[in-house]
Amino acid sequence: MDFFILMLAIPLVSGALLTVVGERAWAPNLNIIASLGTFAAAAGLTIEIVANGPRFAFGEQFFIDSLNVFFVALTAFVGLTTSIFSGPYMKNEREHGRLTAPRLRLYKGMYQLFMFTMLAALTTNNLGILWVAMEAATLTTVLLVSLYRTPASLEAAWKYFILCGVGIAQALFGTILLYFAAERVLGASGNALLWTHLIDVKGQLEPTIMALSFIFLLVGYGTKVGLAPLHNWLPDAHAEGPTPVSAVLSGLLLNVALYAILRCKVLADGAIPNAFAGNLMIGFGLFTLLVAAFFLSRQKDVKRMFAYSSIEHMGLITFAFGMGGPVANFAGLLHMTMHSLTKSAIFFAVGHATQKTGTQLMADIRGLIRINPLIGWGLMLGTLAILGMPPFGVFASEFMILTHAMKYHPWATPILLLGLGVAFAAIFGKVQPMVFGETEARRLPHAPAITPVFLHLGIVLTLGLYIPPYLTRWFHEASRMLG
Amino acid sequence: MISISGLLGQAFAILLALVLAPLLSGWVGQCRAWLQSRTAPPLLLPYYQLQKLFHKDVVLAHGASSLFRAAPFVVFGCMVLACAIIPSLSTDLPLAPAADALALVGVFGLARVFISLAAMDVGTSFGTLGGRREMLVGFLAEPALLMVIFTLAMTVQSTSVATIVETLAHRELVIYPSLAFAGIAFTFVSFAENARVPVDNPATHLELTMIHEAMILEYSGRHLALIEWAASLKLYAYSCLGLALFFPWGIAPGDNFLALVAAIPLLLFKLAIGGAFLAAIETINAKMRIFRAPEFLGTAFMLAVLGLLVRLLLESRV
Amino acid sequence: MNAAIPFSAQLINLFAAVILLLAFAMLAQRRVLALINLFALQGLTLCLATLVAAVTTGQVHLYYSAGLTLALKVLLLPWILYRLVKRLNVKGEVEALINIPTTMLVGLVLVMIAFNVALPISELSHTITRGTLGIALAVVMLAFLMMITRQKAITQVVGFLSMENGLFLAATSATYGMPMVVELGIALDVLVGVIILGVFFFQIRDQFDSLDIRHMERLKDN
Amino acid sequence: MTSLLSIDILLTAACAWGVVGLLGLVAPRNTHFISKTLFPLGALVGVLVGLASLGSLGGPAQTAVLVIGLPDLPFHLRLDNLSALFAMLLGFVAAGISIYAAGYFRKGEGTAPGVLCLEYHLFLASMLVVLLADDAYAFMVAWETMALSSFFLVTTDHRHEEIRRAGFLYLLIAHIGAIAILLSFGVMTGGAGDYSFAGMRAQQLSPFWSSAAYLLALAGFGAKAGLVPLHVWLPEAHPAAPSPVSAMMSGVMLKTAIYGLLRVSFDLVHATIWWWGVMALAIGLVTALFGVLYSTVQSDMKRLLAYSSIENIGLIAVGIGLTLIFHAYRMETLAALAMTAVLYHCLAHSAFKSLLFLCTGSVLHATRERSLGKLGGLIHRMPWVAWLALAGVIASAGLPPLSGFVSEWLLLQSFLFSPGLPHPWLNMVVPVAAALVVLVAALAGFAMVKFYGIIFLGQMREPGLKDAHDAGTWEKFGLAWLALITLLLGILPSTVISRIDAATQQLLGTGLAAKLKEQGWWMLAPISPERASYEPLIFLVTIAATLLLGRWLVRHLYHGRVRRTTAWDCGYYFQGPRAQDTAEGFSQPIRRIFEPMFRMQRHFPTARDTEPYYSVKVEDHFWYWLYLPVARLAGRISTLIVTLQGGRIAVYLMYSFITLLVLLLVARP
Repeated sequence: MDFFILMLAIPLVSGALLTVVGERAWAPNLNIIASLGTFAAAAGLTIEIVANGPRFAFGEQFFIDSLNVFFVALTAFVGLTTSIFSGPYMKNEREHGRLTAPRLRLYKGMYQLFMFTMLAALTTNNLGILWVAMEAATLTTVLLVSLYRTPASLEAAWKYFILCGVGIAQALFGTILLYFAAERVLGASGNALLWTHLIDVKGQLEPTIMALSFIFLLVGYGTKVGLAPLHNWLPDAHAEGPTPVSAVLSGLLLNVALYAILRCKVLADGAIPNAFAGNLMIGFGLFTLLVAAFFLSRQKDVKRMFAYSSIEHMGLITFAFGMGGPVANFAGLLHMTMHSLTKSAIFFAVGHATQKTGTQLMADIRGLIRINPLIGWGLMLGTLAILGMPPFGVFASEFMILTHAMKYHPWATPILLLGLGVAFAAIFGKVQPMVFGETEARRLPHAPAITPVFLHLGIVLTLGLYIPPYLTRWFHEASRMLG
Repeated sequence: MISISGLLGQAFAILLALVLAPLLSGWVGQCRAWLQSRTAPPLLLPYYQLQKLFHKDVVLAHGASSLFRAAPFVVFGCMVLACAIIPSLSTDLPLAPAADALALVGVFGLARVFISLAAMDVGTSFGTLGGRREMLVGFLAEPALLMVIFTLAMTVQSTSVATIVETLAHRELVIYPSLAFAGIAFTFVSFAENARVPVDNPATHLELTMIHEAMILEYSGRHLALIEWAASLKLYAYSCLGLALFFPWGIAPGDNFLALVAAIPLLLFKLAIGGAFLAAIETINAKMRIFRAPEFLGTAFMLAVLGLLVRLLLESRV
Repeated sequence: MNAAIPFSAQLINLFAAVILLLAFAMLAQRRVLALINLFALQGLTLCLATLVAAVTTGQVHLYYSAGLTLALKVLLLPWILYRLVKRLNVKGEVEALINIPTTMLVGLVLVMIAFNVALPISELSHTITRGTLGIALAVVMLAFLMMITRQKAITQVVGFLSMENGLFLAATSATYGMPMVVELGIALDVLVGVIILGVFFFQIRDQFDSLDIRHMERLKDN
Repeated sequence: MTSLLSIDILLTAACAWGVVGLLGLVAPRNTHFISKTLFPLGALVGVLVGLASLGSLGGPAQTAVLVIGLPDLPFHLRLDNLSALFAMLLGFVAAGISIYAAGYFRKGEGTAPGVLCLEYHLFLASMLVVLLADDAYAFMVAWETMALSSFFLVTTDHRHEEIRRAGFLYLLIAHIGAIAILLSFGVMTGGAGDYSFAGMRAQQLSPFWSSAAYLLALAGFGAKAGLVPLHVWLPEAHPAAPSPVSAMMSGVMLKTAIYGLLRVSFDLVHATIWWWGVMALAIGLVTALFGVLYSTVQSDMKRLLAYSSIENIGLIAVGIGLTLIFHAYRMETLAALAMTAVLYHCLAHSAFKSLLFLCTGSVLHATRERSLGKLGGLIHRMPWVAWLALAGVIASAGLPPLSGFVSEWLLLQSFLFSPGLPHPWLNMVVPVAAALVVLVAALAGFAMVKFYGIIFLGQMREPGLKDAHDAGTWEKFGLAWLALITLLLGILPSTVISRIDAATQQLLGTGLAAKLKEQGWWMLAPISPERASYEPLIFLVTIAATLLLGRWLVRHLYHGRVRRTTAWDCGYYFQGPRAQDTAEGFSQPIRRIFEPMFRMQRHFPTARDTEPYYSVKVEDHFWYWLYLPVARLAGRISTLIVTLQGGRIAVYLMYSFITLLVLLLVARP
């Protein structure tokens, strides 16, 4: 069977299934098995692509090349670990009475559907379908964010829906304009939104239209990435949704949205002179980084704080891709990987921590290392990793971004470093007392799943010290595609 | 390299120091008494005292540790070494390379640290008070002393005391204004370092003014004897250093036996003058408050720096 | 616009102008039900415009597109919204954050901006409907403005949907519609979105006793 | 062949440390296994590192490229003489500290022993890699790993709020420093994008960019070393850490910062500009003076030592500044003299400061007390620790014949021969700087007398001190090892300098070894015996001979009778421990004389107080002048920025809208 079809079919089918049976005792296992299947299919697909090069599926509607297969693998992997994590987490939530059986059904079903939409968004060749999938991802996650049905979670979900809906609408306008530009070259056939066709004619696309289109696309998808000042939905949604959802929002959804921008940027770069798209992204990236960094120090809620940290990193990545060129793109891709893995690991640890202490307020969380050393260390190491401490991999990519910036945009370096420094002070100053110190312990009915945390951190650590050659080749190929 | 005569000269210099040091103290005491119209104690009083103290039992406080008992010997050893490397009669001293002027300051520092520690050892109020005041004087005096040495060392391009003295003693007569500044500064420092009025008064037992005496209150018997002897050695060493640096005439250049013999009376003469001068200064000055001491030594430091600058300004091409 | 414009294009331009007018009307409208009616009317106009374009160009999928618009934006969505308003018992006037005249003035400025932005692009278009791109952009912006100024959750949704209308108009006017698969996907998303929103309204009312979004200002950092 | 092996040995040693650390995780609660097997093993590796580096000193540089690292920038390693010198320091000092730690770490002190063992050995390994790193990435990875592992070590006892705060401050400043270092590397690549050190050496930067690189390096490494004004973490972190860790940080980690500064200023950047030296000199002087003054007024024994470390780092910076000045004017012999002083002081300070910190560890274990005001008289209960500490104290006070004096002597010698600089201003200022250096040295003596006198001498200030016990065997061994190093460094300067001269030669092209070979091994006369010489061995022998002869003579001629009674103290009746000086009282003259240097809060008792007391609190000016304003500024900006997230969805939409409009109106390709 085709790995690709399998990869899309498993989450779709299991999502539908879990919507019906999601409250059963074995449902978490089904969720994990489905995610495992998706991951296996994604892995198979990855091997296939690495071995045989890019391929199409469903006619030309889907296209998998080394750029998106990398995101696919990452998405499937984090999806798998998150499902592992969410098993005991959700059981504990249910024991605490925060969730009912229908909600669990909704959660598991939507979780798989969300995976489906993301995988579809990543693999589609059609920029229109990309838009559709992104919107669908928003819809599924809106339901996930509002899972607790508390006033706060409803407010967050509402803001998320409206802001991202509006944002996405702008992206649609951008897509229409793109189609408009492409149609003049490719004719009114259905091919005019196919990326593989567009990339061949990108030099002939009308720059004026493309510039306008890219602005709309950037603002639109940028809302979803969390670029300041379009980021306002992000901290709310992260803080108020269940932690597994925060993990996938931060770890995956932001990536997918950024991926959408990247695809468009390649076209825009081909059409518009003077690195117009890149400069816009550099500007957004730096602004986002700075704004998020200063937000960090005022946070009281732990998930909210890490949400801002995600914004900060998205800013950094956007900046990296804005610079362009093989090295910066490589660094950007690496940073996306590292950020996904690390941030989701952090959210896993935070999830268990908040369950143990029964609060998300950082001032009330103390001495995690004494409650459960593994959670404590997981959070501490994860935090240090996300702050760019070597030998974790985040440092590797930050090092590359910084050094590249020093070479080509020296003026930006102090801003970057200011942002990173402020973020360091803010986050570390708050996490340290949470992890260390005295506390009274509380036992949870279901033992937490620690494996995903350390699995992620282990990968991040390894990649910080050693990036295997095949991974390097793969990254290089992907960054070449980004130009 | 090291000649027999050199070794003999070295041994003689040490012996001379050991013998002359109490005498110098006695002489200063006598001069002071004369100047203050008192009946003078005998010139040999310090020797009698040493003899008496050595005979006496050591009375140790209960809290005294082994460091307390070791300190007098260490201090005495330091002072002997200091006397050994300061040219008093001759500059041909085999021990001289062991310590140059900087190390000489280090020797005094080592002695000071040990005696201060010993002062703190028994744990009395006066002991710690003395120890801290001694260190206070020390850290103020040391930079000034070093600046004096710097001034001279720059003139001669050497920090070896023997070389400095040799060069200064055997040059044609050139007036170095810097030396005047350095000389005054050195005098100031010497007063402070040797527990003399106006910084300290070795004859007082008044609690508010004691420095040196406060430190050695708990000592008795042979320990006290060694410390007193070491103190007089220190005075001797400073006197010889001052004389050698600022009035170096007559110090024998090498293994010239005749010159060496001739140097002895000259040294005695210079020491006598120096002692009288010291007593005179002590008489016409009043003991200062302890917190005036920084000003006093600060002045010394400023003078030394001025000397240095004057040297740089006026004499750099000499 | 010179006299060489064919009749069909004039017709489409007319419809586009009506859509813009309706957008302004929505911006000025205080009552919820009237707002929904205006929205349905806007959808109808859009449908007619698409139909004219379909007839003129003979492109089949524009017929489907028109049908889809009719079904979704003229019938289904207004009906759902209407039901929601009844069920949720949304009463009274819609309060705006900024008063209506000011909003209108801002709207005017936006239209100018939109026209100016769209101008260089319109000139590149070879479709008969190219002039309407500026109008489409203006409609999108006016809808945006409406979402900003209105305080009821339901009016924000209407604004959102009106924005979709603008987008649709843009797609039609600039390119004679997107590929069919994309349009279907968009339609599905919008439908699902509105259904989810409908569910949301009930939950919001349960939790906040109101659909006023001013109650939803608790998540903040300052 | 042996020289070829050294870098491999060191690399293996780094791995071995890592493995030893990981073994700690096998049985994280098995204190006996960890302390009695793993730490001695680590010490053994340390000796190995020391010997291998010693062996490779003077040999040709060895390089290695590892498979790990970034795709385009694998880890480059290089063992040259400078690295070897510092690796030797690391190895030998670490050996002593590890042996001591084998007896020190016990159950129930915060972090599990196994984790502690991992952190400790990672710390060692990362320091070694810092010294070997030959490209910016490897350096930064090792550098930050070092910071991290030491941070965790500092916060071993993380249950205390102030320890956590100390750790945070430490890591924050370390991180800011690391950022500056990274920037410095970036500048040094000169836009060529080659981040290996070889690539940086190949760059010919303009004076402006050279200066930028140097200043950034000075800031970055200065933050780690504790140069003013980036020193504030040091007096917080050192007392917070367990004593072996304080010893390691103060003794070795600060030196890695010096290593980095030397590496950048003399190896990677080619140009040398005279004002670099003046800058280092000035900062060093301020640091030294600041450190020593604050050291004298502390009443916590580990804080006192921490400030003393600041002072020593300041002196080292003074030496570096002097070297730079001489180097800039091509006065290579003098530069070599100053450089030797720098390197020697690094070695000396490592040994004696670790020794002192370990002694405080033993005191802490025996008494559970860090405050000087509650100690005293421990020489009676802990004679081993007390006498070994005396070696450290004398060395730290810069007194002959121990190690501290040698480096100070060398430093002063290089000051002394500074006239002849072709710059009149420098000619005037440099000797005055020398006077300040002397003042610092003398004040260090004051601080050390206070430290030693109050802890070990006098009467016990608390009754509980009677139960204090001496250090255990492992601890004694570790202390003795470091004391031995201190002694050897003190009495064999010529031998040591002829070994470490290879590093000087590498950095400056000239050294002192040739001159020293002309004289005997016992004599230190870097320029010529006529100009300056120092023979510590003879010095020591003379004093010892006088001492023993005097003692023998006194006993022989008179008697050795001793009687014990109560102290005399001018006949005062009350002689309890409260009559002694307190730690605050001892430093009162300093506070008074240097009053403007301190920020003091004093409380004086009045006649009407029912419970009269006196208290004095000395705070750091820099905290109020620099750190708090920066924190306040960041706070203000945050306050401004968080208004973006005001909670109103309409406003959020407006942001989005305005962004769009602005882009539409402004952005043009």
